[in-house]
Amino acid sequence: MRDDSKRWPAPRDPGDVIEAPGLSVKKLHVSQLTLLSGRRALHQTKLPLVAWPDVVTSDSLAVVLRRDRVMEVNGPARTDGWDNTESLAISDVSDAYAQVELTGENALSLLRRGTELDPKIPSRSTARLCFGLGVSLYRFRDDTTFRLHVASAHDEALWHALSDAAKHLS
Amino acid sequence: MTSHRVSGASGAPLKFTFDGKPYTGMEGDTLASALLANGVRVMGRSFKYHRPRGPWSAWVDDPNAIMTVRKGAVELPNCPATTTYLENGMNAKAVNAYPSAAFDIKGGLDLFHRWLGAGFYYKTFIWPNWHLFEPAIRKMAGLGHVTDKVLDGYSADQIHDSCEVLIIGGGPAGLAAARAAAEAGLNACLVEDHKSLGGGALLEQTIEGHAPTEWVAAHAQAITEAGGRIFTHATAYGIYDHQLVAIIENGSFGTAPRLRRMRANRIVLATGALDRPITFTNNDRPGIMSVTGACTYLAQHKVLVGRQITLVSNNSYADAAEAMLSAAGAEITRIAPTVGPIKAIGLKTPVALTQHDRTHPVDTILASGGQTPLVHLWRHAGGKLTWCDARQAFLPDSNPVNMVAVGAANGTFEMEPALEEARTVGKGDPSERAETQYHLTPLWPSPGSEGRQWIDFQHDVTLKDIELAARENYVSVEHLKRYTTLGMASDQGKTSNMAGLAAMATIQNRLIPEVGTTTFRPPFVPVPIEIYHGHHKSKHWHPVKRLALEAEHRAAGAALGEYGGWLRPAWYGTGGMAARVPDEVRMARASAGIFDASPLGKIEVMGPDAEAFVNFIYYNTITTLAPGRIRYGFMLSEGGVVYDDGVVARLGPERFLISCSSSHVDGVRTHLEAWRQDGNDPDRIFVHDTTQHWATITVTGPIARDIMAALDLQTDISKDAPPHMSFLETIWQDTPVRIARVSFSGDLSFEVSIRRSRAQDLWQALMKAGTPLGAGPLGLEAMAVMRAEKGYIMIGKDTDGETMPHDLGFTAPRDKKSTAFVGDRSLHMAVANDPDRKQLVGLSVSAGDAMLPIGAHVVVGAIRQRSLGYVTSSYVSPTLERPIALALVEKGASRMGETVNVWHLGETREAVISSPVFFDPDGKRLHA
Amino acid sequence: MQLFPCPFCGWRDEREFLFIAEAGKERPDTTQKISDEDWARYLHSIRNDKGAVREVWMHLTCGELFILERDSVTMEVIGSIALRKDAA
Amino acid sequence: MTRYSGWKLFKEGLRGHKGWAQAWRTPKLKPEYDAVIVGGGGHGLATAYYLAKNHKITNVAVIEKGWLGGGNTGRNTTVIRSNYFYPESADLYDMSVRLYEGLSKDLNYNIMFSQRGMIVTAHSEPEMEMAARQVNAMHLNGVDAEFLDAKQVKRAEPALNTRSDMRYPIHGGVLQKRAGTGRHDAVAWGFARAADQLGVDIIQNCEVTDVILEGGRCAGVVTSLGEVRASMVGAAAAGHSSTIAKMAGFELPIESYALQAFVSEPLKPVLKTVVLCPPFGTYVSQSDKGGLVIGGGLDRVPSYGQRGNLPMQEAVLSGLAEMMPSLAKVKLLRHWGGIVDVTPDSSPIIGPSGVDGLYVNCGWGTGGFKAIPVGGYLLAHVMATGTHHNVSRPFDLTRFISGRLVDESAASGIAH
Repeated sequence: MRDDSKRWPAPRDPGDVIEAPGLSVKKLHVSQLTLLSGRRALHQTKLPLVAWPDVVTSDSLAVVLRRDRVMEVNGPARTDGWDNTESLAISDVSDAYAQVELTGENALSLLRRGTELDPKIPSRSTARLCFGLGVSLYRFRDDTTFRLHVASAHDEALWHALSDAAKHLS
Repeated sequence: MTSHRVSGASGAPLKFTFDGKPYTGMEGDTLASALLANGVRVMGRSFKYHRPRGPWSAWVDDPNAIMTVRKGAVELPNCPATTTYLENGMNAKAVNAYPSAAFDIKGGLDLFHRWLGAGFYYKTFIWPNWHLFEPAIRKMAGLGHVTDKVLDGYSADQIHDSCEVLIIGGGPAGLAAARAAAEAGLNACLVEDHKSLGGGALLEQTIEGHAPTEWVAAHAQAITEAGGRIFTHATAYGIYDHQLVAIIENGSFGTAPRLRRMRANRIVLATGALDRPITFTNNDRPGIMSVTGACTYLAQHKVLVGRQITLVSNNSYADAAEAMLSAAGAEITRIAPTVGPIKAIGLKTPVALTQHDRTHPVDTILASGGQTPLVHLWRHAGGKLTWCDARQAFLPDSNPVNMVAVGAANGTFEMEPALEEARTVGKGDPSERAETQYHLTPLWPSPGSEGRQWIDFQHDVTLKDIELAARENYVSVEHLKRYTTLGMASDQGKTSNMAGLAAMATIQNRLIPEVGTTTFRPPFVPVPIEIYHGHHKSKHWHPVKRLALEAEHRAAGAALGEYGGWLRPAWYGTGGMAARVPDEVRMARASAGIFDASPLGKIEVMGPDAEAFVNFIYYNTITTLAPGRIRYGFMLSEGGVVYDDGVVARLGPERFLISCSSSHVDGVRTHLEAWRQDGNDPDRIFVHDTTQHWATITVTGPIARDIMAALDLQTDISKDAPPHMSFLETIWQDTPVRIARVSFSGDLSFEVSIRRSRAQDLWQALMKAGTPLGAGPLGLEAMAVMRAEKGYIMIGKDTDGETMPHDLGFTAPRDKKSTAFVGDRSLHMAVANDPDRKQLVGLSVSAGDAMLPIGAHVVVGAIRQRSLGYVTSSYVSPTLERPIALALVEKGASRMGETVNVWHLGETREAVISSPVFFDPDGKRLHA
Repeated sequence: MQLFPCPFCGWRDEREFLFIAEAGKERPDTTQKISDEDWARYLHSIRNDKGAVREVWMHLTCGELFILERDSVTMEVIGSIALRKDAA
Repeated sequence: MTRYSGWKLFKEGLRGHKGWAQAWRTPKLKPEYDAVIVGGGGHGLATAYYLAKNHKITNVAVIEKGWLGGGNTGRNTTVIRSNYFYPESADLYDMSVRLYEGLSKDLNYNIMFSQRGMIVTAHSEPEMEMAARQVNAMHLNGVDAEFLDAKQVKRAEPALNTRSDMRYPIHGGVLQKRAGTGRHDAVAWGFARAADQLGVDIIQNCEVTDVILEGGRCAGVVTSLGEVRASMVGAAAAGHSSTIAKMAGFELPIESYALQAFVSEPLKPVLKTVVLCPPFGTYVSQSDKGGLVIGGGLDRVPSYGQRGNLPMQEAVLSGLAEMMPSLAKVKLLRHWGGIVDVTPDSSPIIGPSGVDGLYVNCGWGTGGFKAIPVGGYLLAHVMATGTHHNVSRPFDLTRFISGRLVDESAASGIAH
């Protein structure tokens, strides 16, 4: 087996940012992520539901992932497992996803290098592929700021893809 | 040479060389226009006969002037001189010519043309063997030479885009359509392949009462002001399913292009039309050009291609050209090619043209055999064509979904109707094709005529080749193309296809539409492979997953390797793998190893039907698994083959945790999700993949319990608690942790899982507790050796795509499980009962021998040896101090103790078949 | 890049989807006796229609399994149907 | 008949090539034949040729919907090889390579079989272990193979990127020297011409619209030019085999997919061999004309769409740019798609269809071109004799009932 430790550089500093014309990207800290699945899961969360292309303003929200699943972001603490009374499957996944925020007039253009994305085409789910990686993507605060969650182990890969694509912005 | 540049030319001078000679062109020139301005006629040689060639046209349809262009450190082969914009410092060289296009030592090949006709190579080189001839033929073929240099920073940008209307072509029709669309409030985009807009508009004296340049500028401004976007030096080169248009955006020479994947609700095709050549004797000579080409050189580049011009045309379109060229000072003679055969005289430039014994002195011959609408993209999108007798051309017929052609591309050759049509269509209204005033006399190649008449210039396909193909019954248009190579040159038949199929029609006495067209294949123009590469590059190809503990591993001096898509520690410290791995194994067997097992899958299945579901998914019976207990098991495909192995833990009556192989997490999740929704009640089963929330650290070895004890957990981990194959949840430093008593090493093991953000703390605590006791970090390579010592399989390595669970010794569920499970029935197909199935065994050799090579085959038979199976894992066991190996061998289980031959790259050795469990067969150490 | 309609998410890039199988195949009850031929038919037989087809696809990003109706020649998408009967 | 030779070419050159005969006739479809072959691609034409040559059955019609050789025969990437793992596959494909080795002379038509060698690279230690398993299997199957290290790979194909910083650095590979490329159209034309000379009627532009069944037995076919009766019907319709099967009332375990191929602008020789790099899913060779001929995996979407699409293009061509970064600047000239017929084990189906009198040769998936001679040879054998040749027996349709699949991907450890 070959030693690839040099070929893949050590993970970046969490404080790193990407700056390019009309774009700034940074990592965000999330305190709590909880998966809720159930037939009525979308109605059982008390947090505001987020789909595409909603623009959210609160830091606490429920990202719609699928027909029967939301991910509560910065929501209440819940007990893991099957909740028989609520008929909800609950898992704490706070560390399963890294969160990145892109902002600026070129943010959409950057994302469009990784996914066919159109604010005019709504979607009930925020889950999509971006640069070949599974993400949940939504708009935050205004229509040029985007937040996305990516699997922790792919955090570096997404960052690398975003930095590379940002080189094409002018 | 005298300058061919007419007055009124302005632009910065640009220096360049061609075939080693220096020239000066000017800003806005293409290589072809700059050379023509300098009086250079011969710009290339043909593919087969090395005939001298000059540009036929001024844009993408030119098959002749192909060059290798170098600028600075960048060299690109096969650049069409007609579409390569001139830059200062370019060095261009004709391809397929040595030492130069003007004097090519292979020019003499033309003398042997009578033996090198269509398909000659199919009839000869059979004896004694094609291999003797092929190398020489290969050297003769090909055009440019590609360097082995990798271009720095040559990385294509790729972007998705969308619009309501995409107008392809920035000529008069395209501009009018785009303006109409944008002013109607539609999100419109216009794509033009030249650097500047205008196209055919620039060949007009006035448009709608304005000077062409003003008209074009006004339209461009109006489009932009109405919110439309304009892309120049950009070519729509392919239309794909669901209205996706691939657009290449070119930059300066040597820079990587951008791919714009444009999703357009509606596409307006305004790609114009091409002049087609006229087939006459020596019609391939330099200085014979298309009428549109000559006009374009004059209008766009202020280059008058000749002073004494014979204009050969069968159509009214040439009238305007005659006026334009004479106004610029050329002397024009009109010749009707329809009244008698013509012949060009002159080798590297025409000196005369003869017809009916009359000789016309010339320096240039311009030809137009009619207009061919550019319908390539129309065909990409699935549009049909119809033959129009009046225009002698194929025109767009029934529309593909949401696509309309306008202007010359639609056969609307006259300006006013074209603009009207474009505006109507641009707004989104339907339009009928207008009657045409365009007049032409049908003119097609006449077979049987004298001399050599070119149909495909670049590939040297002549009329006689078409006749030969017909004689030999290669008459289908595709056979004709493939047999003669007609239309397969780098211009992809833009000039030659119509003449070729018309010739075939005439020979066979059929109508042109009966012969039909060949398929129009993307890309419309050649595009660099890099445009598809884009961000799929190097580390983006398939990015590795990164561990939470990577920094810890690096600090501990880990060698990192890629395993199942994760970057993981292979071994730790210096000294290399050969030294370190045995040391780590010995350490772990003697005291303990601390191992990062985080990539192991952690998929939770919850809900009222979870138990039945997991029981259905697993080969093994799960209904009998009590909460807090763990079971090892297999997931099978419906074909009965082992897909994954791993453990399943029951966390509660309605909650299971599936720990699948690290490389199979995505696959298992999909597998579970598919079965959940197909055939089960998805409201009663939920699948959460929580793999990446957790980091997992395994402590394995005789002193593992002592290390665990140092963590000060809020639970009893003294002897026998928790027992082997049990699971518990507890708290460590206020953080929930999960402990699984499973072992992949054969030693007492604790798998401890904690949320990713606390993995570092846990790792450090374990290392702190373990180091004084002689424990240390354990890499994946050492773990692989340890599991092999125990005969534990690694899926995909020690199993293959035929392995069923009973081949691995797990027979009980196959025989006894009464409920349905995935793959169950396949375990009783004939193949599953075959007596000669491959089964997992161990292979032993003597202590002093070298280990068996992985991939070696176990064989029987003396003369023709037959494979019984193969070695799948092999190590020198540091624990047993002898080589061990695992193998899949036919009837392996019944061959225990048998000595077999092992074959590797021509050499045979002996080995003894044994149980795959080499170490601690009773499993005492698991409970230590 | 084709666009497929996920019954929940709407139109998405084809790369987000996974072809599972032709629609309409029922898994036999394997607790009962099944002939080799019937099992082989379940495992392997395929209509492979040229033209309109009904297939089961998974939208990988949201996990939804659904029936996609499309034309296997023209690539036209005819429609999609959620597998869940009560899906809105 | 005109026999092709250098001397004949020389003489014809002197007299304007007026003396060449038709390569094949354009006969009228007769109402009855001894045998009818559905599909005028390589396999169908080869079947007719071997029926006539080996079994003296010359009253044969080959019925082709379009132009002969116009399906996958004329759309593939022309690779010929027998680097297979299982003895059943090796016997089949190596028999084909051996037939190819003598084919130009046999057919008196230069099919340009260029045995330039094919390399399958290995990019990790596990892949090297699999490569060793493969080489040993090939040796034991009696097929030539060489086990190469990274340096030897570089020497055999200098254009390959062997730098250690590439995504999947090359560790070594497997070379089959007898593998190579052939001129695809020439194979179809050569078989057509030779079959025609033995009396076979090749009927182009004639579509089979139904299969005639009488008492459960196949008695011929209905075509766009009328009914044709025959006691034996052989279907060699590749991606359209399911359609023929449906006419005869059964289903085949075949799924049709588009397979794309690409050709670049013509270049002076830059590649010596055929190279496949599995982790990139891309393979490439250079045609005698100079174009890079590039192929990759199947589309992700089953279809009958004979055209390309961007996602697969990006996957295959970016693979090439990774394998050989110096070629990223080369321009792509043309891309297209063929419809391939894929079975569950990616091995072909040869033999009786289950309907008496109807035989099938299909399911070659992505690799039918290399098997044209053997596919024709074996289908002719089973049609003429009523029994399998030993080489075709493992590929009988009944293997899907017994489960005895011949799945080459199984041997590489890729579970289904």
